Amino acid sequence: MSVKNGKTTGRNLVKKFFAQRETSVLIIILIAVAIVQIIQPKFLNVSNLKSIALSVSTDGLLSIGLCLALILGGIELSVGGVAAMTCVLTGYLCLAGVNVWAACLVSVLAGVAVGLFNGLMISKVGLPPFIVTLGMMNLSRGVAYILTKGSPLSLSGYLPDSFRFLATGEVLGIPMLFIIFVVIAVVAHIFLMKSNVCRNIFYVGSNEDAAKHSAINVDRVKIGVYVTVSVLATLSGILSLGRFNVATPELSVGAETTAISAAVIGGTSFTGGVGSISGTFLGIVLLKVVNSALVMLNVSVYWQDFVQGAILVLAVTMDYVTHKDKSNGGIICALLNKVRK
Amino acid sequence: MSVKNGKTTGRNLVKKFFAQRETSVLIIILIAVAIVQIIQPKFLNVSNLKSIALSVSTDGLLSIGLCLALILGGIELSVGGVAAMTCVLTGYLCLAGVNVWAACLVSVLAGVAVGLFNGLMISKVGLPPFIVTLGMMNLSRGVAYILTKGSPLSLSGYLPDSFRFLATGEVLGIPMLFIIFVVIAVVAHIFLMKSNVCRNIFYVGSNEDAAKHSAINVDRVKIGVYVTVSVLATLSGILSLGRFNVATPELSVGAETTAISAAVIGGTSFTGGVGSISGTFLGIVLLKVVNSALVMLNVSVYWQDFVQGAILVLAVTMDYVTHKDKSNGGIICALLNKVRK
Amino acid sequence: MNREMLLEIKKVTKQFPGTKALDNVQLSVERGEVHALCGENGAGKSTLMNIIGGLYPPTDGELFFEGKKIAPKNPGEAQKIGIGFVHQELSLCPHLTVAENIYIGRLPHKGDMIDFPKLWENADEVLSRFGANFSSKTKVSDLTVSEQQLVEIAKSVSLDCKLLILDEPTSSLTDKETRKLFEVVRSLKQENISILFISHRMPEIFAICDRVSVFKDGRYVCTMNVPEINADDIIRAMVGRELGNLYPPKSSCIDKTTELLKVENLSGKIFKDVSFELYKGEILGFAGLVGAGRSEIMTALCGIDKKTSGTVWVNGKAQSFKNYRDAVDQGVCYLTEDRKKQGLYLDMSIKSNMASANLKAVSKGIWLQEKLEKRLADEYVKRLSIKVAGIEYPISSLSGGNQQKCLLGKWLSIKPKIIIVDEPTRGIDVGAKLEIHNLLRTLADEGVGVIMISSELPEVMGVSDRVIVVHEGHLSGEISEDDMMTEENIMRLASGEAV
Amino acid sequence: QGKANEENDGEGTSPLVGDSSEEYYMISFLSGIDYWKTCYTGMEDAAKLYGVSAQYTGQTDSDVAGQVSVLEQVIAKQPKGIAISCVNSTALADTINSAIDQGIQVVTFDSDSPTSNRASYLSTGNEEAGQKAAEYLAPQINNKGKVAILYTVGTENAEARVAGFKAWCAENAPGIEFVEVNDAGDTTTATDNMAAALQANNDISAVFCVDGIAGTAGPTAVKEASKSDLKVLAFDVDKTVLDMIKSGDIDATVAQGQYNMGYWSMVMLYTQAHNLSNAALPGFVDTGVTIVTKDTVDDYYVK
Ligand SMILES: Nc1ncnc2c1ncn2[C@@H]1O[C@H](COP(=O)(O)OP(=O)(O)OP(=O)(O)O)[C@@H](O)[C@H]1O
Ligand SMILES: Nc1ncnc2c1ncn2[C@@H]1O[C@H](COP(=O)(O)OP(=O)(O)OP(=O)(O)O)[C@@H](O)[C@H]1O
Ligand SMILES: O[C@@H]1[C@@H](O)[C@@H](O)CO[C@H]1O
Ligand SMILES: [Mg+2]
Ligand SMILES: [Mg+2]
Repeated sequence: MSVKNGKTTGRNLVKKFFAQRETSVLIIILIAVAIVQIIQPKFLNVSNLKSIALSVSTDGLLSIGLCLALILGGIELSVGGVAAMTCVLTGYLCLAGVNVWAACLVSVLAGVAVGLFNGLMISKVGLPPFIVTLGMMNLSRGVAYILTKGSPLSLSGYLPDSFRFLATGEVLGIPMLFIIFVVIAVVAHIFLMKSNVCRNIFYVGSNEDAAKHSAINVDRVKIGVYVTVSVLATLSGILSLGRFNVATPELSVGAETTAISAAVIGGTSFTGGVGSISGTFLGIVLLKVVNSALVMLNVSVYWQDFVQGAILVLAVTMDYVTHKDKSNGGIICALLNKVRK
Repeated sequence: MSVKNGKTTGRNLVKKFFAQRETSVLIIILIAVAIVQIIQPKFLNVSNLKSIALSVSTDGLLSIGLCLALILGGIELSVGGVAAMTCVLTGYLCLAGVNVWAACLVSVLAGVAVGLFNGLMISKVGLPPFIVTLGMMNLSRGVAYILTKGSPLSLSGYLPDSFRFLATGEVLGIPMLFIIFVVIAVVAHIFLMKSNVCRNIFYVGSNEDAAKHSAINVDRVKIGVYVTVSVLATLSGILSLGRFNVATPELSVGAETTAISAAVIGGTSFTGGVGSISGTFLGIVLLKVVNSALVMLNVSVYWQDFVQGAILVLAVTMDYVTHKDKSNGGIICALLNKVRK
Repeated sequence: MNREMLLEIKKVTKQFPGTKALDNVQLSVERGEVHALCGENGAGKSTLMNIIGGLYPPTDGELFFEGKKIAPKNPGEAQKIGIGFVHQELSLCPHLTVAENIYIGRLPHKGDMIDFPKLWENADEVLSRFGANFSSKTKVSDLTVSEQQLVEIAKSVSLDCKLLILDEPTSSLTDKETRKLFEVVRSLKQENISILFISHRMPEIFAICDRVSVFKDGRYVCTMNVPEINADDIIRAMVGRELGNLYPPKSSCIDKTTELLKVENLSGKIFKDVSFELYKGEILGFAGLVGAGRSEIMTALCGIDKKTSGTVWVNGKAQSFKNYRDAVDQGVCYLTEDRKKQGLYLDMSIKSNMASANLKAVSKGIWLQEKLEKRLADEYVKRLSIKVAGIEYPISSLSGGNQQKCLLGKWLSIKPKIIIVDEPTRGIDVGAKLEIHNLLRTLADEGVGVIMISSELPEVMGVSDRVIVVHEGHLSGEISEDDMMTEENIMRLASGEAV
Repeated sequence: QGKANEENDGEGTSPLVGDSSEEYYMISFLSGIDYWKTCYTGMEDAAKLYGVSAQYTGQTDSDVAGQVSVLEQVIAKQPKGIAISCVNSTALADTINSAIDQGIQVVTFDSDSPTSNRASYLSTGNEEAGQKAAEYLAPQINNKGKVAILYTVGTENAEARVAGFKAWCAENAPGIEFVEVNDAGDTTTATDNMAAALQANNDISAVFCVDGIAGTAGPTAVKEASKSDLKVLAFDVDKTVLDMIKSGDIDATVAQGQYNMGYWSMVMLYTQAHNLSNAALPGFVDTGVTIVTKDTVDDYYVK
């Protein structure tokens, strides 16, 4: 009852805290890290943390995008392809002698165009997002292949340090790439939670008709989201270029599934209307920690797919089970309640 | 009016015919074939038709599965993985000296187990199908890697002709594999359209709550569907073993997207409650015709992804646009009406 | 006309595929009046409102608002002009808070950011007008149907519009909440706001409306000044004939010796120790405030939801239904109160909807028989005189009332031994209502056990031979004697007091 | 066989002058990648000599069923000959044989189908290539320590190389241990995994990047872990790899005789199609492997 009346007693704060999806993911992460650390003491050393931070960053940008798309009640499968396309496009232009920043601008415009296409097809024509973005997944990666004629384009010597610094530099020992990602994530989080415009994403995702009936320009919201997602993917592509110094069409193959998993593990719902960047952030961290752990623990390469699948199902199951009874704070509160009785 | 009174005047039959989603896909196929044939006269020769028939068959089985899953309002991403897993499992057992038919039986049981797992997770635990089957996609392919240690298992000499005949034989010049697929498709179509058990799939897909309130055992329906899908995938895996005489963990990588595209091109809806095997059949045919055309027309390999993406979006768009106004028979009837005025 | 016209509708026609929903209708609403709209199910009321509200354009005709010609292309435009709309079907965002729903599309904000304190404050203020007992921070999905309806209304009231359209707002409200609503309506009227009020409940019209316009089969019939007329006048205009008395006669043949149904100490998620029996030939009414737990009792009884304990006897045989199918096979069925969410397969045909609980009856072996399915649908469309363009059409194309009749037909088709109907006439017109009541009576006379949940007191009293009242999950009393069956007594029990 | 010749030199021209309507196909898998271009150049050049036309096709992924249909579709066009690199050593046998039954000449290059009746296999077998790699790398690390092997798990050609590499070491440098790392077909993941492997085993003294993706990911991971003292051996001569050899991020790479594969495939196919040799052709042609280092790298840029 007290929750329902919005009163926040101390008891409630605890409850609220544990009721947060974020919390249960965080706990899962901590448990995971603890276990790995015990078996493999090198896990928590600075340089490994750095490498995890790096691996979180580019896929993290895609995950933020998918979080938005899912909250909207849609989905975006072309993020990996768009990342590859823009990575290649930027590299291609640089090799053609275009100034790197100009090249980035062009790529961003290309990203916007892709987003517009997806958005229009989904909102105006009314095609299912899954199909539109599936098609775009091939289209965009196709462009990457066409531009490279298959051979990854080597950019050694073509990219100014100022540009490469964004992807390879460090500030106070923290990788630039990670800093960029975190900044974007935080900004996105604030806007998603607090801004007027972004609230419409939740409205549309929760009940499109209601949104229509309430003078919300549903089409504009959709287009806006899909453009944002593409731009995030573009960013990820451009930064990867800086990181690898190579424009490869094989970039981010299958990244969309990682991104979706991250968002969903973070509590973003498939039916739309629910989700958070903070959760997604933790989601991608969890996935990358697991990834790194598998290698650090010398799990046979042949077992890695299997274990990853198991972890995914496990994490989501735990999360769902603990939140089945919405009224309480999941498993932790269930325990608390037990204790009190 | 006449439609509404259920009378079927000649005019109406035309309308009905063109109102069928199948029809518009069929037309698209015919147009495509015509164009290709003009440019490349060898396209319609027997051996190419055979090769198209073969490539339709194994993916076709997966497409039927996805059609069912989508009508149910779910999705199944693990079909490719399950095909690989069962293909490898069967091969593995044969090499271990198990009788091939016994091995098939074991694989089918494995398939059933996978289906049960997916079904239970989705119905009883209530996880989103996308995530469960995504996890299963890794799990099943993982098993394939574990069993093969990565390198495909060659079965030359181990598989009896009786078995290989199913996948490589011909009857009256028609590939056995294709015959098997068509038979299964026809049976599935009849059951889906005419059996009361399968009607429940539509009810659940259309409104799960209502189904529950119509005394339909929703969970059983779901589990039933996911088991069926896995078994179809298993069949596809076993037949591939017979066809290639090798058990490779790389089998049907990314096949789920092909299967989904086929179902959706065939008019199966993402929101559930709508779809047909006949449409799906035409959907997979269209996709494979396009594939074959790309090779027959010497389309540069670098363009293939791009063209495929374009075709997918194009086909679905055409289909949706022509059916926007459900009451009439799509674009063709629109024209007919024009003519009369 | 001495008073100023706010809205004028001239020669409006709306053609749907297969149906002419509106045929050259007119309507004029004065400033500051409460104008009732009456008509049978499918008369075209909602359609007209949807046109005014900008959901879809008329096929033909003109709208004038404050003398200016308008053609709202979408709800947004309608709102800007000053038209607020509470839809017949709930349209809220379940995942969001009450406040966010009330201010959907127009959240108070500082710069780009939402001003949450202001949001909560404003929302709570609006809610307080309805004496709502839940906070504006509550997630809508945690509210009951009726609480959600309140939110829906609060949403439009807060629009500070010039014309407020209420399409059957009371159908899922209890009397208490309805009275609150009426207070609000009156105060809005004081602020010189006009209200278009659609309801199938005659008393409500006489309670708050100044004028009433009647529609029939998509045509405008007439407009009357409420003070000058009585219910029969309206009904005559609606149905084109006298209805006589509004409720069927009570049963003469209750057989207290045969218990069709016996329930003992049934307990579940939100109710406990419920015991009662249902006799041959009677209609047993269940009254109570919304949220009392009546539906849950019944759904648990039928095995739709889990019961924690208790026994159920059908025709003297102890039954433990493992799932709903078991119950239905024993001839026990439950007609849901939530038509849209739990009743209808909106995108499927009328005939498929009707067969959905009874596929065996339309199949040979495992094979569905097109013919049987058609025949079944046709039979009940005729028997319940359901207004359909054709049984092949999607059920979404039917008016609310006709959809409800389809659901009733769906359950009658299983030839039930015991039928439990939850708010069976919610949103149904007087004519159809009477038909349904008569139907329930005939069923009872034929020996079918009938249990009716209703939040509409006149209905419970009018139809039931015996009324059981539920209060917060337990039975707070039972009334069988006619002279005891008064609104006061029922309300007292419903709010937990003794009679 | 003499008859065959008459048919060909109708105008009394040499049997070595073919007809431009004669089509010869090169089929590969993962056809998007750089590698095949050089193979195809070889084939084209030979085709020019004979005045016949060469075509290149394939599929962008490494799906078995996919390559089988591509082969079938090429057969449907009834070309004179086909040179194919087989994504799987067993799966294509039947289709290859059916092509031969229809009178189409078939040779395999790069990746073989040993159980088929193909006229010849032109390549460094992937296994042998792996051994050559080991033969170069082992001494560089004094035949001991850990070697990380980065490759796409499950792709047959890569697996074969890894097998060859290990086999050689087991034989000649038993002191060497292996850490297998999956590059999962994606540059980013490959880098992540390689990075983690370097963290877990700071005693890794060399990295063997077995395929194209690894060629980019491996060096990047090594750089990001700033372990410049590691030996990095790549595979194939993609321009990116060559550049990194120049820049020192990669120490050496294994160059296969791609041009030879294409060139001699064409020669064989033509010879067979025109019955120019009554002696059976060699069933296996070693197209050679060389190790490319900073000193030789310049010769390998495509001019
Ligand atoms: N979207 C639609 N497509 C086709 N027919 C429709 C549609 N909406 C309404 N109709 C038809 O128009 C007629 C009027 O429907 P409407 O909902 O306006 O009736 P109503 O007066 O609101 O009835 P109720 O009192 O039951 O709500 C009905 O015959 C209905 O079947
Ligand atoms: N599925 C459910 N899960 C949890 N609580 C529920 C559920 N359905 C209803 N409730 C709650 O149980 C209480 C009883 O609801 P219910 O609908 O049974 O009331 P009722 O007496 O049937 O009134 P009416 O049916 O007239 O609306 C309400 O507080 C409602 O919010
Ligand atoms: O190096 C290999 C080639 O030998 C060929 O197998 C295709 O894939 C490349 O990575
Ligand atoms: Mg209505
Ligand atoms: Mg209820």
